[in-house]
Amino acid sequence: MYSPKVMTHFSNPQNVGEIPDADGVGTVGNPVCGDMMTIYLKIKDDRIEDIKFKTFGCGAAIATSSMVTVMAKGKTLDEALKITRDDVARELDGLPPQKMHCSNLAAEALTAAIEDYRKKQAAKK
Amino acid sequence: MTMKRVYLDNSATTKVSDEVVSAMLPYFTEKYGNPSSLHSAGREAREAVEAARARVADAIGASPAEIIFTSGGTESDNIAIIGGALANKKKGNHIITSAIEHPAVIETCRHLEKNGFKVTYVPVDQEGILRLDELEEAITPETTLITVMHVNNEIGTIQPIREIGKIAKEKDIYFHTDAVQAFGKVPVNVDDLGVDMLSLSSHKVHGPKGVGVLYLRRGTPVRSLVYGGGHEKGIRSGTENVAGIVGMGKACELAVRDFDRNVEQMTRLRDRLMDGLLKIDHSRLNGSRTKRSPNNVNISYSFVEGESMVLLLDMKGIEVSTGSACSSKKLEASHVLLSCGLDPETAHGSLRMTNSKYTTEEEIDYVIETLPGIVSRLREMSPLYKK
Amino acid sequence: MTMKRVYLDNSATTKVSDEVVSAMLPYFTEKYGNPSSLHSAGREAREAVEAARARVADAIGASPAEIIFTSGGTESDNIAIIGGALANKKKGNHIITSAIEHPAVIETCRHLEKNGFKVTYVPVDQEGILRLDELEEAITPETTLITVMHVNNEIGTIQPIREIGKIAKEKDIYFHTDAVQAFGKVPVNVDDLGVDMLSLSSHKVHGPKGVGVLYLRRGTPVRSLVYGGGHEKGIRSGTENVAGIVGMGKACELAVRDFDRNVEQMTRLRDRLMDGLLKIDHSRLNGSRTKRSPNNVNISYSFVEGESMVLLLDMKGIEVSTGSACSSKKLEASHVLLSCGLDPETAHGSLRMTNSKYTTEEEIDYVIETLPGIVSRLREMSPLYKK
Ligand SMILES: Cc1ncc(COP(=O)(O)O)c(C=O)c1O
Ligand SMILES: Cc1ncc(COP(=O)(O)O)c(C=O)c1O
Ligand code: FES
Ligand code: FES
Repeated sequence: MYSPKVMTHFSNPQNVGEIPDADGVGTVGNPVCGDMMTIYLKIKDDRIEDIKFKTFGCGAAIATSSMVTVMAKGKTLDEALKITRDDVARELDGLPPQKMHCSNLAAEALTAAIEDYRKKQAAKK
Repeated sequence: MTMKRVYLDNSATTKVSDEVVSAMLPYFTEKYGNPSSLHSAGREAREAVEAARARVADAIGASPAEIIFTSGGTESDNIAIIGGALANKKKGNHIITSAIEHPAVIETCRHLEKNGFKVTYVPVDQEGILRLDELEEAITPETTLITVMHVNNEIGTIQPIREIGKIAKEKDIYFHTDAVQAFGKVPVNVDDLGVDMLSLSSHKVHGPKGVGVLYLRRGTPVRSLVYGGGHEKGIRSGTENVAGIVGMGKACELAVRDFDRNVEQMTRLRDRLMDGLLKIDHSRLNGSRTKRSPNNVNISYSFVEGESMVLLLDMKGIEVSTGSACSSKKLEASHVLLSCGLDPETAHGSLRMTNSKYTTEEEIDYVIETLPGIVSRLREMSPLYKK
Repeated sequence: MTMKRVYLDNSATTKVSDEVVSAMLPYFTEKYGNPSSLHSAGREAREAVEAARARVADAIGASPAEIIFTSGGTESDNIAIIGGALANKKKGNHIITSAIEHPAVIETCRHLEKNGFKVTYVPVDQEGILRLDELEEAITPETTLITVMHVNNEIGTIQPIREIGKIAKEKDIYFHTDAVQAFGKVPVNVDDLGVDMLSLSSHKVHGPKGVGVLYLRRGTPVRSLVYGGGHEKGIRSGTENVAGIVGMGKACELAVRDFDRNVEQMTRLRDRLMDGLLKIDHSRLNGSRTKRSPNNVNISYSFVEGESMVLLLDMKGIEVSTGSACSSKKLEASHVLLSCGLDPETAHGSLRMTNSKYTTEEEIDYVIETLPGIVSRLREMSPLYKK
C-alpha cells in the first residue's frame, strides 16, 4: 500500500519531539478521522533553524509529518509556506488516494506554526 | 533474512489445513468432472459434493437437503436476507437486525432500505450484546425476518441467539444468523439455536476461500439472486465449486472432530494474551469478558492510532488488525466499537488479535513482549499523550 | 480393473492444468492472507490478486481496472444482465438476446421478464447463427442491452459478435457477450469484438471451478447483486477467492501462450472425430461446419436416444454429453437444437463431444471405433429403426 519511502519515514521518523521554547507552534486536527498533529518551530533570521513534530495518526500521517519537517528545515518562512500537500506526497513517492488528506494535515500544521510565529512577532512589536 | 511470522488475524481469514488441501487436490486434476454430467466423471463429482453436504449438515445438526453451497459468507448472508425479504414481501416489509453486524448483513439491509423495506438496527450494550428488550419492542406485524450474528467478527461477542430464536418462533418470524465467526468456536446446532437460516464461510475455519454455506430449514422460502442452470435447488445456479465444496466438507469435519481440543487451546491462549496486553497502561478490553469467542482479543490503547500499531507490529512479524478509521476504506471508525459506546478516539487505538488452532504459546509470549515497546514508542510521538 | 478414460466433455468442464494447480497451491497453506488485511500476509494476497487481474486483462485486451472477479460464468452473466438492466432502467426496459443462450443468460432474462422488463429472443438459422437482420429489427428506443453469446456451448457455433458490436455501438446500446466457451478457442479481444461486457469462466479453460470474470468496459454502469464489504469495486462483495483467482490468472496466461498450438490440435482432432462419426448412417451434424469452435462435435443419430448412448459410451470409458430431453432435469429437449430447427426426435439422438488440449488422436480413434457398435446396438432395440 505504502511506498518504501513512506515506510522508511514511518518506521524511522525524523524530527520527532517537542521544542520547549519554540518560537511557533501549530496544531491541526483532521475532522475526517480525528487525527492530530503539532509542529514546533525554532526560527532564526526568518529561517527555520529547528523543527519538530508530534503526531497521532496513521502510517501516512507519521511519514508526512516526518517528511514535511525534513523539507522545511533550513528554508525561509516564505519558502516553507509554499510547501503543499502534493509536494509532500511527491517527496514520499506518492500516497494512496484515501491517504492524501494526511499530507494535507502536515502542510497545514507547518503553515499554522509559521502563522503562530508571525502573530507572536507582530504582538512583540 | 527469514522472520517467523505470528499470524493473529484469524477472523480475517485462516490458513487452510493440510488435510483439507489433501482432500481437495484430487478434484483439480483427476476427479475434475462436472457434477451435472451423466458419465462417471460427473457422478464421481456429484458424489463428492453430496458427501461434503452430508458432512456440513452433520456438523450443524441439519439434514443434507437443507444445505446450500454458495460462493462465501457474504453471498449466504445476501441470499438469506434479500432472498428472504423478497420471498416474504407479501407478508410484510420490516426486517430487524443488530447495530454491530458484518457489512455483508448491514450493507444488504441498507440495499433493502433503498428498495422499500424498513430495517430496525437494534442497539447493543457496552459489551456488544444485543438488547433483547429492544429487539422485542421492535417487532411489528410487518416484521418478516430477524437477522442477528452469532459471534461478532471484531470484538468476539457471543449473542443470545437461542433467546432470539424463541422470540422469533413465538412471533412466527423467520430468523437468520450469520454464524461465520461462531462455527468452530462455539457450539452451532440449528435446532438448539432455533434458527431458520444460518450462514457459514469456509475460509474462516481452515477451509478454502470462495465457498460458503447457507442452511435453509425445510420450508423456509427464499428467492434466488443468481439465475441459470438451477443448481443447488435453484437457489444458487452455477457449476458447483467441487474442490472447494470438498474442502469445506473436510474443514467442517475437522472443526467438529477437534472442537474441544481447539477451543481449550484457543481459550487458554486468548486469556494469556489478554492478561498480558491489558498490563499496558491506558488500555481497555473491548467486548465481553465472559460471552466472548475463544479466539478473540480486542483492546484499545489510548493516545495511539491502530494502523500505526498494525504496521509496526508487522515489521516485527506480527499480523493483527484494527478498527481504526484510518485503516478503513471510508475513514470511519468501526461501527461495532462505536455502537459499544467507545468514542472515536478510543476506537482509533483498537487492536484485534484473533488466534487459531495453529497459534502457539511461544507466539503469544512474543506478542506480549513486543507490543509494549511499540505502544510507548507511538505514545512518545503522540501530542495527546502526557506521561 | 483400470480403464483408461476418454474425456470428451470439455464444454461441461475441464481438467485443471498442473501448472495452474502449482500456481494455486501456495495460496492455501502459505500465502493464505486476506487481501483486505494491512499486514504482510494481506499485502501478499493483494499482490497475487492484482497480478492475476493483470494477466486476465492482458489475455482479452482489457485494462486491469476493467476486470471484476466473480464466482463463475453464471454470476458474471447475471451481473452483466440483471445489473446492467437495473442500472439502465431509467433509459429503457428492453433487452435483446438470442434464442440459443446458456441458461445463465436465458433464465436471467426470464427473471427480468417477471420483473417488468421486455426481452426479445432473436432466432438463429439452421446452423445456429443469429439472424442479424432480425436483431436489428428488434431494436427499439427502449433497448438498453444486447447480450449474445460468443460460442455456443452445445453446438459450438461462433456468433457474429463483431457485427453485433457495431450495431450496438451505432444505436448506443450496451453489449454483453458470454465468452465462456469462446476463450481459448477463438480470439477474444474486447476492443476487436466491440463489447462493453464479457463473461469468462475459469473451469472451462483448465482453471479451477468457482471463479469467473466479468469484463466491464470503463464507464459501463451495472448494479451489484451481492452487498457487503465493497470488494471488486463494490460490484462483487465477499472475500476474494485468492487461490482460485491466481488459478484463473494462470489459466488465462496458458490459454494465450499456447493458443495457436491448442487450436491447431483441437481443430485437427475435431475434424477427425467429425468425419469418423458422420460415417455412421442416419447421422447429421448439428451446428455450422465453418463457424464452429475448434473443439466441438455435435451429431444426431436418428432412432436412438442420447442418454442411452452416453451411458453405454461411459461403460466403454468414453465421457460425452447429449441434448436429449431424457437427460435434462425438465425432460425438455435442448432449446439450442430445437431453435436450429431439429425436431424433438432428432434432438433426442444428439451427442456432444468436446475435446481439449489434453485429447489425443488415439483417444479419438478409440471413439470412432466404439460408437458405431453402440449406435447399432441401440437401433436394434429401437421400434423406430427399420433397416
Ligand atoms: C461475521 C462475518 N460475516 C460474513 C463474512 C463474509 O464472509 P466471506 O468473506 O466468505 O464472504 C465475514 C468475513 O468476512 C464475517 O466475519
Ligand atoms: C456458455 C456458458 N455460459 C455460462 C456458463 C456458466 O459458467 P459457470 O459454470 O462457471 O457458472 C457455461 C457453463 O456452464 C457456459 O457454457
Ligand atoms: S491519520 Fe487517519 S488516515 Fe491518516
Ligand atoms: S425415455 Fe426415460 S426420460 Fe426419456
